[in-house]
Amino acid sequence: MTEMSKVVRTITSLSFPFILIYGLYVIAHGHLTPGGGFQGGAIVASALAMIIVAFGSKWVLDRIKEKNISLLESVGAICFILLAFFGLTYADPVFFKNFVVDNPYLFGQVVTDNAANINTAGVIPLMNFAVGLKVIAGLFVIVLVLAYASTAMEGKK
Amino acid sequence: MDKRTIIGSIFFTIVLVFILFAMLMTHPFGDISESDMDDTIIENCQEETGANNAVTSVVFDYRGFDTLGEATILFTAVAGVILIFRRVLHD
Amino acid sequence: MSIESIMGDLLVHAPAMIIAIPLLGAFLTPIISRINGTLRNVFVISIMGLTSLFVGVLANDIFTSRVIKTYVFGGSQELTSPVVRILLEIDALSMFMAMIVLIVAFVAVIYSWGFMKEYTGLDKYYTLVLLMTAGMFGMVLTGDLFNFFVFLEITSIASCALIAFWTTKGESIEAAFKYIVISAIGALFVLFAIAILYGQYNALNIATLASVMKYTFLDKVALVLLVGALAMKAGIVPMHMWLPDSYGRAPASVTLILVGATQASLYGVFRVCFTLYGKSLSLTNNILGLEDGFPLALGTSLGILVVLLAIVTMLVGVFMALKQSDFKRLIGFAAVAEIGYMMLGLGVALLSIEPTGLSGSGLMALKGGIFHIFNDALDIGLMFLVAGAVYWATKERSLDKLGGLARNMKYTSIFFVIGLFAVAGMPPFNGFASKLLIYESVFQISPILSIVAILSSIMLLAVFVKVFHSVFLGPAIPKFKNVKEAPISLLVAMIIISVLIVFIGIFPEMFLNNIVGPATDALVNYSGYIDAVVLGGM
Amino acid sequence: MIYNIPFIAVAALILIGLYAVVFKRNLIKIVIGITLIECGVNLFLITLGYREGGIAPIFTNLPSGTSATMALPVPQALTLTSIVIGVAVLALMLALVVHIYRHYNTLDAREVRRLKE
Repeated sequence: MTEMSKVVRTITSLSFPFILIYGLYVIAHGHLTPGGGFQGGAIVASALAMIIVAFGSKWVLDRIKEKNISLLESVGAICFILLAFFGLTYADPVFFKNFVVDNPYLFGQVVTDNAANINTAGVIPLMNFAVGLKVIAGLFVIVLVLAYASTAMEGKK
Repeated sequence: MDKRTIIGSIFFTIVLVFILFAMLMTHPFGDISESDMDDTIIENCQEETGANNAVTSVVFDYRGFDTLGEATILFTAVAGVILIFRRVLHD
Repeated sequence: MSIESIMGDLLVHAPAMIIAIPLLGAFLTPIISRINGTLRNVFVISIMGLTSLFVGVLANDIFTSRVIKTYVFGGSQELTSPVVRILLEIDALSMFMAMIVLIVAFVAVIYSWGFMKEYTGLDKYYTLVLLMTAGMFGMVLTGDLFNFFVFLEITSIASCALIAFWTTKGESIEAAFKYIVISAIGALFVLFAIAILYGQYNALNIATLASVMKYTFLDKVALVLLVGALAMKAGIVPMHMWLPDSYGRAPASVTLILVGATQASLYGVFRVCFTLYGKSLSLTNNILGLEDGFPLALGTSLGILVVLLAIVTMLVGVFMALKQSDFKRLIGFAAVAEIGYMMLGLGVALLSIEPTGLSGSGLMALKGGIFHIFNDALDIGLMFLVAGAVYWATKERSLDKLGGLARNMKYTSIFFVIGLFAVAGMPPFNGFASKLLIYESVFQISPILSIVAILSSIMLLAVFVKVFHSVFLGPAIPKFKNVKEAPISLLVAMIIISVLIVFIGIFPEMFLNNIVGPATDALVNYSGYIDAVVLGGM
Repeated sequence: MIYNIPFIAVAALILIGLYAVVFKRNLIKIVIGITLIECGVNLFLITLGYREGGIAPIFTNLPSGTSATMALPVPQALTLTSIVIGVAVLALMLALVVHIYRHYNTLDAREVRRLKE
């Protein structure tokens, strides 16, 4: 895919940060409002897909290698499964235990008065971040590789 | 009529009958007879997980293992796509 | 911390670790393979070793004490009612399948070391192999229907990508596309059936569903969809065409794991028929009279259908194998025929299921079918490994162009002979024991079917003898004068499987009593499976 | 009867998708058919979770003490999982179709037949 006209590129650059922030907001508030790691990740990935469409996949691949993005995805997946493994190290150990809940530290509070308190839900927000990172990287690399491959193959014909 | 069309027609007709019957016999929309499991989750999710969003508490806590599988599937797809296009990417 | 407490902890968490460790290994592999290729191979083998430690500990416990183990994710281990969390439920059959998966995956990884050396993209290859292993472990160990679906999808996506490994050839891509279409549709029907069950009973746990099953019309629809979709994924006629295609075009090490994945789908069929629907089928089967306007109960008619399809599967597999000229594709059709034997065992068991449970010929058939799952994985697996070794040495897959290889590849041809006799069910090897059980039990239902089964086995022997003659014997072909024996890792992989084949062939009774017997009992005893999870039992 | 429209939509989506998979010759159309079946199954799952007069199962800023009926949360979680699985399958299928087009120069299923019987 070659790059599109200047109008498209400018509007893409303008709207990109807003979509990015909205996606990150959805990821961060996954345990309070509708949304979560997958949904927010998909929003951010769609912003990145917009960049690929506007600037062309070659432009993107020149700046970031698909190997590194897929490494980022591995990191997200490792964070997620390590959070599950950490459940084994606490009292009453179980794989996938929500070990952070009900302690005074980060994300540890338990509220029952329906207030929108972001400092709750234990391991869920952490898992949301891990999954969010994974989904952003995963969908981005899928779109990037498919776009680049179809362009490269057309060139060969 | 080649072989594929004939086998396909038989297969399609069987599935058609099954799905139409299944849809006719399903309970009316919105009228749920059994909801033990979900009611337990709705009642307990705030105390047990601390999350106000019951869906998220199901996704990451009660059925967290499914989510691990789901994340794995995305990982698998990425690995598969890169594997398939490895020659195109590294020319 | 004493040794006992550590062993106790290992045992308690072993079910989760069997799935989690290959997953963690798969996530780590892309990072480790950036450092060094050899380090990556060592890492993957050590992950497999760690997994086999857990499998060994758990299998030892389950086959000696014969209890059903459960593992609840994320909560206290005490079972609540209703069951809201995902749980793994492991009985002897699950453990039996997990052993097959472990053997197949371990051997495949060892085999890959030498076989895949010269290709690129190996980091992703090993990642996908580990993911596929984890997916198969999940399928056989889980006690939750939706979880089963998720792992089914992991297995099929990973295997599809691996089938397409040789992307320079259009045929591999075509085989992979066929495979993904079949498995996507199959998996979606499985999901549809799960949704039907969930909508009625608001439960996803297999034991809970089995205990509250009312066997309404919708349940019957779900049963047919589940059995149909999973049998399609297991490669039964008329949906068998993807199987020789993908078996024939995947790298040999991948084919070995694919055999395991097919068996895992077959395990799903067994589990659905005898555990999820065990109570309903045994209470309604063989009762003459009108049931919902049908003259036969659904279980009986399903049994007849499965027996007929199994016979057709055998015949189609054998006759198609006769006229193949591609080495691996021929073995793929032989694999189709072997699927027929396992399905035959299942069908006979379904026919003879009774309100008092399963006994006599039905039990024997089921035992034979389950035993044959293990034997098929080993026998067909060994044949594919030999075919892979021949391909590695000659880069040639057509039977017409191969010949006289026994001079240069002595060990490989010995392994082929072992596999040949094992697949055909000759006495000193393992295939004989399980096929004999199937023949005997089928004979009591209908002698003709039994004769057809024996005949197709003999024809398999003839097919493979012909292959042996054309590949390994005959005049030396100048092109293959300098062919070398397969490298050490290929030989080690083949030795492991051959030793198992000979061992089981010499001591079938021991294997039957200690491993297959408990597995069959666990499958037939659905109330035990339910009691282990549902409070207050049935 | 108006309430059963979602189920009719489910049946329609699945059958249209199946029709495309079985009878269409174009590989892209087959892929579209599989996606349609998947949409139908997802719709079925999510409709199973609706409860008459229910609200979304989220407690945030719900007035304390109110006991509203809530829709079932589990089907929503299952649908989320199933959607992601669908994306993965779709990505892999499209990647394969791109490759098939490169090797065979066609998208007609009748001509993509180097693997004979």
